[in-house]
Amino acid sequence: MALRTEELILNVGPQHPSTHGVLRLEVELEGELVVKVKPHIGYLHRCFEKHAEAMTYPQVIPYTDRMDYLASMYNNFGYVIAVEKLMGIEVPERVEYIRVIMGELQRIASHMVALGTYGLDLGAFTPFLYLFRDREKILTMFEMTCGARLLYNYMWVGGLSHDLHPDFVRLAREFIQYFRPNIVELNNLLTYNKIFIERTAHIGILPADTAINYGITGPMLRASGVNWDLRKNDTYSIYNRFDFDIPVGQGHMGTVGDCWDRYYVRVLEMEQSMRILEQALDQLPEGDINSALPKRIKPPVGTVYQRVENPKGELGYFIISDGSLNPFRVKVRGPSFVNLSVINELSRGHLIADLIAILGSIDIVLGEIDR
Amino acid sequence: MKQYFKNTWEGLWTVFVGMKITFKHLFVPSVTIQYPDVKVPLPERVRNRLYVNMDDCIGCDQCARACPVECIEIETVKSMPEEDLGKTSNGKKKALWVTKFNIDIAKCCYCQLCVFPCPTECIYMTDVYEFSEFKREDLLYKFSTLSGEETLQKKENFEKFQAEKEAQKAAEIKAKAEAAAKAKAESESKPNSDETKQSEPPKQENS
Amino acid sequence: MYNFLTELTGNEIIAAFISAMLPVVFIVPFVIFGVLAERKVSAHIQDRLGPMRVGYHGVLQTVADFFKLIQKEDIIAEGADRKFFNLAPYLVFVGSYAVYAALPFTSTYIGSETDIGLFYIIAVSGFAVAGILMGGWASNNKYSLYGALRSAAQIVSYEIPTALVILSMVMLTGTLSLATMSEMQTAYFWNWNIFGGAEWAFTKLLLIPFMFIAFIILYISTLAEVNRLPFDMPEAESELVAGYSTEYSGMKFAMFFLAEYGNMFAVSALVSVIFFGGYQSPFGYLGNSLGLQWLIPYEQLFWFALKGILFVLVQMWLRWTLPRVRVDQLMTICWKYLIPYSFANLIIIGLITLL
Amino acid sequence: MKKAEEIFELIKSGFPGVTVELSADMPTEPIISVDPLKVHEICKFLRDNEDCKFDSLMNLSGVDDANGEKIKEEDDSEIIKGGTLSVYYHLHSMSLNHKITLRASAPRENPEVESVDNVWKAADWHEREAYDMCGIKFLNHYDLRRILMPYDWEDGSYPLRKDYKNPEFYNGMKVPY
Repeated sequence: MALRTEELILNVGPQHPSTHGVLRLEVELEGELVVKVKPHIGYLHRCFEKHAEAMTYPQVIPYTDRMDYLASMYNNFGYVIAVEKLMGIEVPERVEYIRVIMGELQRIASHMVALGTYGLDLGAFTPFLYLFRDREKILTMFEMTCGARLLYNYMWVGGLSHDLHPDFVRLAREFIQYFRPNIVELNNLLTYNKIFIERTAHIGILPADTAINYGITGPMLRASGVNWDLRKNDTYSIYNRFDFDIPVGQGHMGTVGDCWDRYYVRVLEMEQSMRILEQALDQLPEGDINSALPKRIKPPVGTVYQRVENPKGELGYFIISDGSLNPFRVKVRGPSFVNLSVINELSRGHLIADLIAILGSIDIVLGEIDR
Repeated sequence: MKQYFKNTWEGLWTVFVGMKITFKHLFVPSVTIQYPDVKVPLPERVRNRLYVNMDDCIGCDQCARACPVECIEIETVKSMPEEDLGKTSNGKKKALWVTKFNIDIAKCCYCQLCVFPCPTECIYMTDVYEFSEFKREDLLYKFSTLSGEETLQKKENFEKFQAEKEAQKAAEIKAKAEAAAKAKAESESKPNSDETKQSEPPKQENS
Repeated sequence: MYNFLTELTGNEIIAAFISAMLPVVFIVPFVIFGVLAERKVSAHIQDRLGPMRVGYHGVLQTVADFFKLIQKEDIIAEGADRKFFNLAPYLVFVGSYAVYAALPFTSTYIGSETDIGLFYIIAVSGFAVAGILMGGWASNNKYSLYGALRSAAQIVSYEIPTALVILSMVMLTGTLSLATMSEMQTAYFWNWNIFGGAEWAFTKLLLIPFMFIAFIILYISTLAEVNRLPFDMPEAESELVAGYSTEYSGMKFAMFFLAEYGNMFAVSALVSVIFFGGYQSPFGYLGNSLGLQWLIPYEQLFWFALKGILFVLVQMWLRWTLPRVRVDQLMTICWKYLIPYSFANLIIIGLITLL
Repeated sequence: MKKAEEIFELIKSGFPGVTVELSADMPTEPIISVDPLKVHEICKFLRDNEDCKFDSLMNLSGVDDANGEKIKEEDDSEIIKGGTLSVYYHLHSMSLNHKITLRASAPRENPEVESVDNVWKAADWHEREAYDMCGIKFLNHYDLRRILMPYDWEDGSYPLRKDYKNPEFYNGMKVPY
């Protein structure tokens, strides 16, 4: 009689060192091979959308901070331009520039966490702390400007909560000077490390058509070789004024759309963000930041879907207004939420260790998946 | 075969490159600090624990309405006309006794939305960030300067005042009505009175 | 040492006991130092400070941690197999401790002056697998089981390149005794095996590159045998939480820790004995030049500990530099890279020694 | 690049018997209302048609329109009877770079909408979320479970409906805690 065998079901999470929060992956394993991954989410559900219906428009902003808490600035950004579009507000130049500067700094900070924790997932502890050390500088700049390090509530509908700190421009320039060599160091320490390449190249390959069908966006989509960046392709704010490239996965070390590409696209994006930053800092106009602040935020009846290029992908706000002070419905299309849904497709047939590598390369933030 | 040796070489070489970088960092001064002994200087815009300067508060309730998490609770009682509450530092006249101004710091999300609407700039965020407590109740900060008895007294006063006022009003109305009735009676008694003049019916006031 | 003690006390059991206890006197302070060193090294590599509170620059941190671990509740999961669960940490520690019996700390102290020390070490270092497997199985936790199975596969595989390199060294030196091997590399550092051994011949120059290759192979495979990153598959914390020690707490967890650090030093000492002269000083002894013969063993102990600790520090340095390999790559490195290289090296060294 | 009007005409000519409506009076984006039981076909058409090529679903949101009759209960809470629940589809074409918003409204008492998860895989989780939050049932969805709320959340209790009431107890715990 043949020995009866069956798949081993392993619960990775909700408490697990590398699920980046409280995510539970129900993994069916055949030895160490992954047969099926079934993600269970919702452990961090904080009823953002229900809350938003009971809040006035400005009161929603602090809640948006708490979704993708590693990219709060960009969450604010998306929300305020959605409401501005609904109300038809034109914001002053200076505000637009400051928003872009903050957004790009936030993108660098978010990518730092993504890259650092990715190294951590693969066992390299040191790059993680180097990146956190540098991220601290960005957070200090944010703190100087708006007083908070993580949850900013900085961008308001029609303006900003504070003008830039007088030292900000100098510090931002210094940061760019300081951080460029550190990217090289990171590349030498981690990106081009043979073990790291072996762990990530040819792993979790995401073909472009699958990526589009799954609605994957952001660095993950670009790593699959699709030249798609909302900052260029569906431009918002003043991104059309800047000269920057969209890094696309080339498959340098393996196949296009593997984990290494997803990692490396983020490294290159930090460089591009610094280019935007430099231009924005050079062109930064003077002016009053509060001139377009509306007295009362009461948008007309209507719907709006505004999407922005969050560090993790397309962050969309679908707002229905019924003409009152509170939004009738706010639906958030979180990039991590959509990106995570592809994990079963990516990790089937790989090893357990690859599952961790793939999960890390998606760069999820559970605060935004569960909202 | 060539790939094989290349792999071996790359494997060793990139390890050495990495080791060189980490070795250099052994001698870089550390960026962390000894926190409770050494503290990072905070920028002036820093957003930490809320503070309310009650001398300036006029009890307008705007901060409580702006708060997205409803952590501010304000109760006010109108002052007596003879009481002078003084003025705020920017010249606004105070007209309300703030009998209750509680901020539940445990709920506070440090968004600073309450700070901007304040007309007298009396609520603001300080740079105090070490205020952990063992009990959640201890994080309920009571800013009102009035004691419980005083509050009661003020309320009583106001109620009394209100009642008096109302009584006065009622009396006035009554007097008016009586006067009107009298006038009517008088007018009726006079044969050549103005026909267009109409007397109001006495109002029923329930207080 | 054992003979000396037998004469001193006149009782074989007491002599054996004292003789066996001596490494503990070394291991426990070493582990206390090692854990602190790991934390300090990692901290400074990462631009941090590391433990700073207990004692000057946190030197007593591990002692404090030790007391904390003693006080901790000993949790045994309900589904665990209690007997084996309790036994496993001690077995693992026994495996790492037994290695010390054959290590020549000085020319006068060696736990057991056996002639087949190398052979014994290879045999005994596999002993830890039993403990790890037992702990992983008895924990009744899927993560622990995975860790244990990985560990078994890993340690057994990496025995082979280790054995092959040792074989080539045995061929060169003609002895299996570690004491003899250390004795052969006496006087100055150019007599060490890594520089081709003590014999002056043109083969010595030829041997040097192959000795380096042998050294690297041995170092990598010992790294894998003690489950250090980049080969820490059994406890890969980002995949398997803590591997086979997931369910352990308190003192039993400390036993695993003790065994790990004990093992780290043991393999480092082995490497230093085989290639770097063991307890031999690189440039003569102070005792000789001063005419103080009693000083020499202490100097030897110093050099032995220094070399061992140096290699332990390199292990730590590697750990905080590299990412972790995957479990199949671990096997690839062993079977497709290390074993062929060590075979080729074995043949070449054999040919050179024939010359 | 096609405008919403043109796409509307395309759908209208492609599906003669199906009710489609265009409401272009919204300030920011025109919305095409479609029959909830024909959504799958229309979406497939929109994806595969050469002139549309809507290859990606940006967003799918379930909305409680709250346009029914509001009935006051004794405890001052409201219950909504009648009216519709809607699903909004935001489609986008990567190759042609145009966007369109579809709306499928289903009656509140029996909100059934066809699933589009085999047209765009992205719809899978969004539909589960719309089911979880608004209680819209997606026909032919292969795995319609709750996604954000716990699996043992009370049946028929959908948090994003406007007349949602917190349960008093959840698994023996008092709500709100």
